[in-house]
Amino acid sequence: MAWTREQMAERAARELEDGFYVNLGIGIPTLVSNYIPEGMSVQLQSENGMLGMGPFPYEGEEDPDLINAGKQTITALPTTSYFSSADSFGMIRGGHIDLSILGAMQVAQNGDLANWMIPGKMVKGMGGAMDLVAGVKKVVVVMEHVAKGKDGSEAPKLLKSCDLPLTGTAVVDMVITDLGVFTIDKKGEGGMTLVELADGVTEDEIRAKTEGAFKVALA
Amino acid sequence: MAWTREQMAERAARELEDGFYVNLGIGIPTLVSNYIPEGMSVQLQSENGMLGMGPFPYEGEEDPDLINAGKQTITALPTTSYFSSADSFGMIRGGHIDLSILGAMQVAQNGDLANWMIPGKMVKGMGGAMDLVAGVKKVVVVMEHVAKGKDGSEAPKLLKSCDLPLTGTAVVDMVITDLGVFTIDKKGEGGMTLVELADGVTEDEIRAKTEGAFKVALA
Amino acid sequence: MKKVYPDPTAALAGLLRDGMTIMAGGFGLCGIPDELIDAIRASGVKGLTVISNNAGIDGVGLGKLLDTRQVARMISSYVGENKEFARQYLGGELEIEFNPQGTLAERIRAGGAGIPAFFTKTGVGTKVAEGKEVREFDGESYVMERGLFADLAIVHAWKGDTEGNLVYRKTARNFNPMMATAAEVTVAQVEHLVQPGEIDADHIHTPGIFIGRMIHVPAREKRIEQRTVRQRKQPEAAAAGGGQI
Amino acid sequence: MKKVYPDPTAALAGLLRDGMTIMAGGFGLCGIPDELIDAIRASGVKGLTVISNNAGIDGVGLGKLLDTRQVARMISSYVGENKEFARQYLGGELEIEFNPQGTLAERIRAGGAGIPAFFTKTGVGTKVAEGKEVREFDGESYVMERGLFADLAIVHAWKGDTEGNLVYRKTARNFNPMMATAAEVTVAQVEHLVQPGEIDADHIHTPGIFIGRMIHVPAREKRIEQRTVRQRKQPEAAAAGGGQI
Repeated sequence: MAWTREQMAERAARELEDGFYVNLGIGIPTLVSNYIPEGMSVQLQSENGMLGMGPFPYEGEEDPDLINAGKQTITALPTTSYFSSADSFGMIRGGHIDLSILGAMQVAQNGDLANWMIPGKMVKGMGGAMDLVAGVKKVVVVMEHVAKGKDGSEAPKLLKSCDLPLTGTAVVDMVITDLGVFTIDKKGEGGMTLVELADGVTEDEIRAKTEGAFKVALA
Repeated sequence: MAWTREQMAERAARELEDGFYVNLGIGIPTLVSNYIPEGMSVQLQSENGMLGMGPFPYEGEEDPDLINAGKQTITALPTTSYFSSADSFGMIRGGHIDLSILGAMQVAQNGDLANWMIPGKMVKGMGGAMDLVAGVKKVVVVMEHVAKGKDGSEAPKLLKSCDLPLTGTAVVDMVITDLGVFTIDKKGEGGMTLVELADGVTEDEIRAKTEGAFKVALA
Repeated sequence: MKKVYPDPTAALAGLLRDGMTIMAGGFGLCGIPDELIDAIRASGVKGLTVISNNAGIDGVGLGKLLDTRQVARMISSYVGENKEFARQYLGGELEIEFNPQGTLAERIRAGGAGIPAFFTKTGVGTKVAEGKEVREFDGESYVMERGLFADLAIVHAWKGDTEGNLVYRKTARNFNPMMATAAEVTVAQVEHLVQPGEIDADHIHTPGIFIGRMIHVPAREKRIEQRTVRQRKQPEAAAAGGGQI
Repeated sequence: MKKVYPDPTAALAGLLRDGMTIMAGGFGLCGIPDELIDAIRASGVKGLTVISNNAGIDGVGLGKLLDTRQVARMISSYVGENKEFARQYLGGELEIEFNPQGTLAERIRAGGAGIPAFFTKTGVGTKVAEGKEVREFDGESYVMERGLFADLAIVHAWKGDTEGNLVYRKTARNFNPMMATAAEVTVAQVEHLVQPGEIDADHIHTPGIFIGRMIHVPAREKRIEQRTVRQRKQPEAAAAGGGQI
């Protein structure tokens, strides 16, 4: 049995540490905030200019001046601070954010990441993704292990090298998929390592669905 | 009769315009604020992080957290804003200050300025002077026309080229001395022009006390 | 030296010309200078280069200038929510230069602070770095990016005094403070206009020196792009989110 | 995750080592982290490189670390008011690197914001540009300056909450906000320690992310370097002044 979206988020939450400042992308990464352990202090950054992001507002209490980077209405916490976009990305680029958890279209075995454009399709822009992966101390990708086509075909997303335009080169430290967890030695020569299997998933299944080379070091 | 310090400051004040944001150096330039015409809005910037500088405080009302760039206690005005040194020099370097009035040791006919160190003497540092002359829209120097030695000798300060280490190259727009006023075409080839004489001062006297070449275009 | 103008049209009088470059503050529909955008639309000025993180949505914010084809070129980081934008772009009527959001913010900040160029890690090895100088510092590669400076910046603030000192509110701050510094003339619209001295000098986000003209825009309904809420009975759902993918 | 420490010595425990680089906030004696300087002096750590706009005065501020010869090198813009500094400098015991004040501020801001280098007009054609790359952009010459990042930054704030969110007061802000961002660890001393939520989130100058440790230093008398006043009977004398000559 592969992991559900919730299980992937729960697994990603185990990368959190007390006192961490974290930026979460939209989709599964957003769910990670539901699994912050009780008593652990984790402050969420929103790159449009906020640190200390709270939950969605109660209906009727939405504030148009208070949104996250996904443009959703949110709330503040007692710890919240606001700042400009320049200061926000100074924080990101300067390496002050401990962890970024985000989605991806493709990840290469050396840590290259592609998640912003598909040639031939309308390009919406990279938003803050390139800044986040270049600047944040640790980058964790959470994604489906394979891309499913409309015809039921499956294409691997963990590749030898990305064929989509890159968001960043050698930026990913960890990949959590529905099938397992990989670490990537992005600064060194260590390559990609499979370190965990989802419940009931075999190494063979992962091998069949992964193009990129990887070592195995299961705990 | 050469101009007094007060007359030099008064002359410099005629370079002010309504709505100007101005940075004044210490010494004679400081006196310029006494000659801001009634009804003219001029905001003084202090490069340590303040816009809208007020007068000295009344005795007993000094605030150690409120000083100017000369480290003197000052006061705020209703228009005052405070900001960081980075923002302050962003303002200066970005060309947002209209006018800087400052002292000098030497000025060359092309607008070069020297006012921060004398080789062989203890160097105190340039402070914000290099940033101001490089960044402010219009730079006016107010200084004695000649440097008087202890032995009574006189050395010209308006030179063909400065022999002291420079604060900036081609940065001075106007020089007001006790003997007269010069404009400098710092961006072009127009050189230095004598445009005003102090009361009772002759062109010949200025010529005798000036090393730099200048044209004459008295009003 | 009066900075306060009676209405948006008066505040923009003499500042608009075809082919000019305009910076517009805001992130999504949050903190956008919408009244000033309306006046630019009404002026009919065209061939504009617009620097703004997003391009509004159809018929709202900068979307209004797209509807009338007044924009020839955008410099943005993300334009996802605009069908008219997509139509003009795919039809070759509109040029777009995508900048990473942090690079865009820093380029604007640099332009306002007299920095013609700087180096950043962001985008190294990607399309963003193509044709740009890449240089190593202390063993890491960085790409050189240029400062941005516009003919006109339009910004939205929560509160402003007549001297032009501005305070922004919550995440409506975003790109507004840097843009205010990075144009020949900056025009601000403020929800609350007060007298000098009514804003604590330590709370001012944008000093008045950067504001050439301003208008008072008493509160009107602000649009929300993604209304997300939680139910009162449920346990608290968290609300993180990121603009990237 | 507790950021608040009981005293300066505890807050600096484990952070100090010989030969390290320390940034110290303040302009003159205004906004200096004096209690933390005292603790550094008491620690006896030596061979320090200190990045600070000024060097204090004799026996006050950084002057205290000069008296004990703990400083090997200073990066500053102006050191005019310190006799012990002059003595050590002229005697070759102390190295000094002078930076234009704005370049120093920007180098620190760049270091904190992940910018390894930037270009500025300041100092082109002067001693400051010697040995550095000078490049033309749009017909003007600029010199390349590098970002600065320290092992430790010590800053002084007016108010701080236990999350590390800081507010500075008046011109005591100066170099403190940039320095808070530009070191491996930043330790802040705050005059007023409050709980999260007690500072309006729009008024925070330094978000808590930048502050690793903090101490509460209830008000003590602050030194004034140049006490200048006006008499009540006189007409108002103006008080402009500049650090340059």
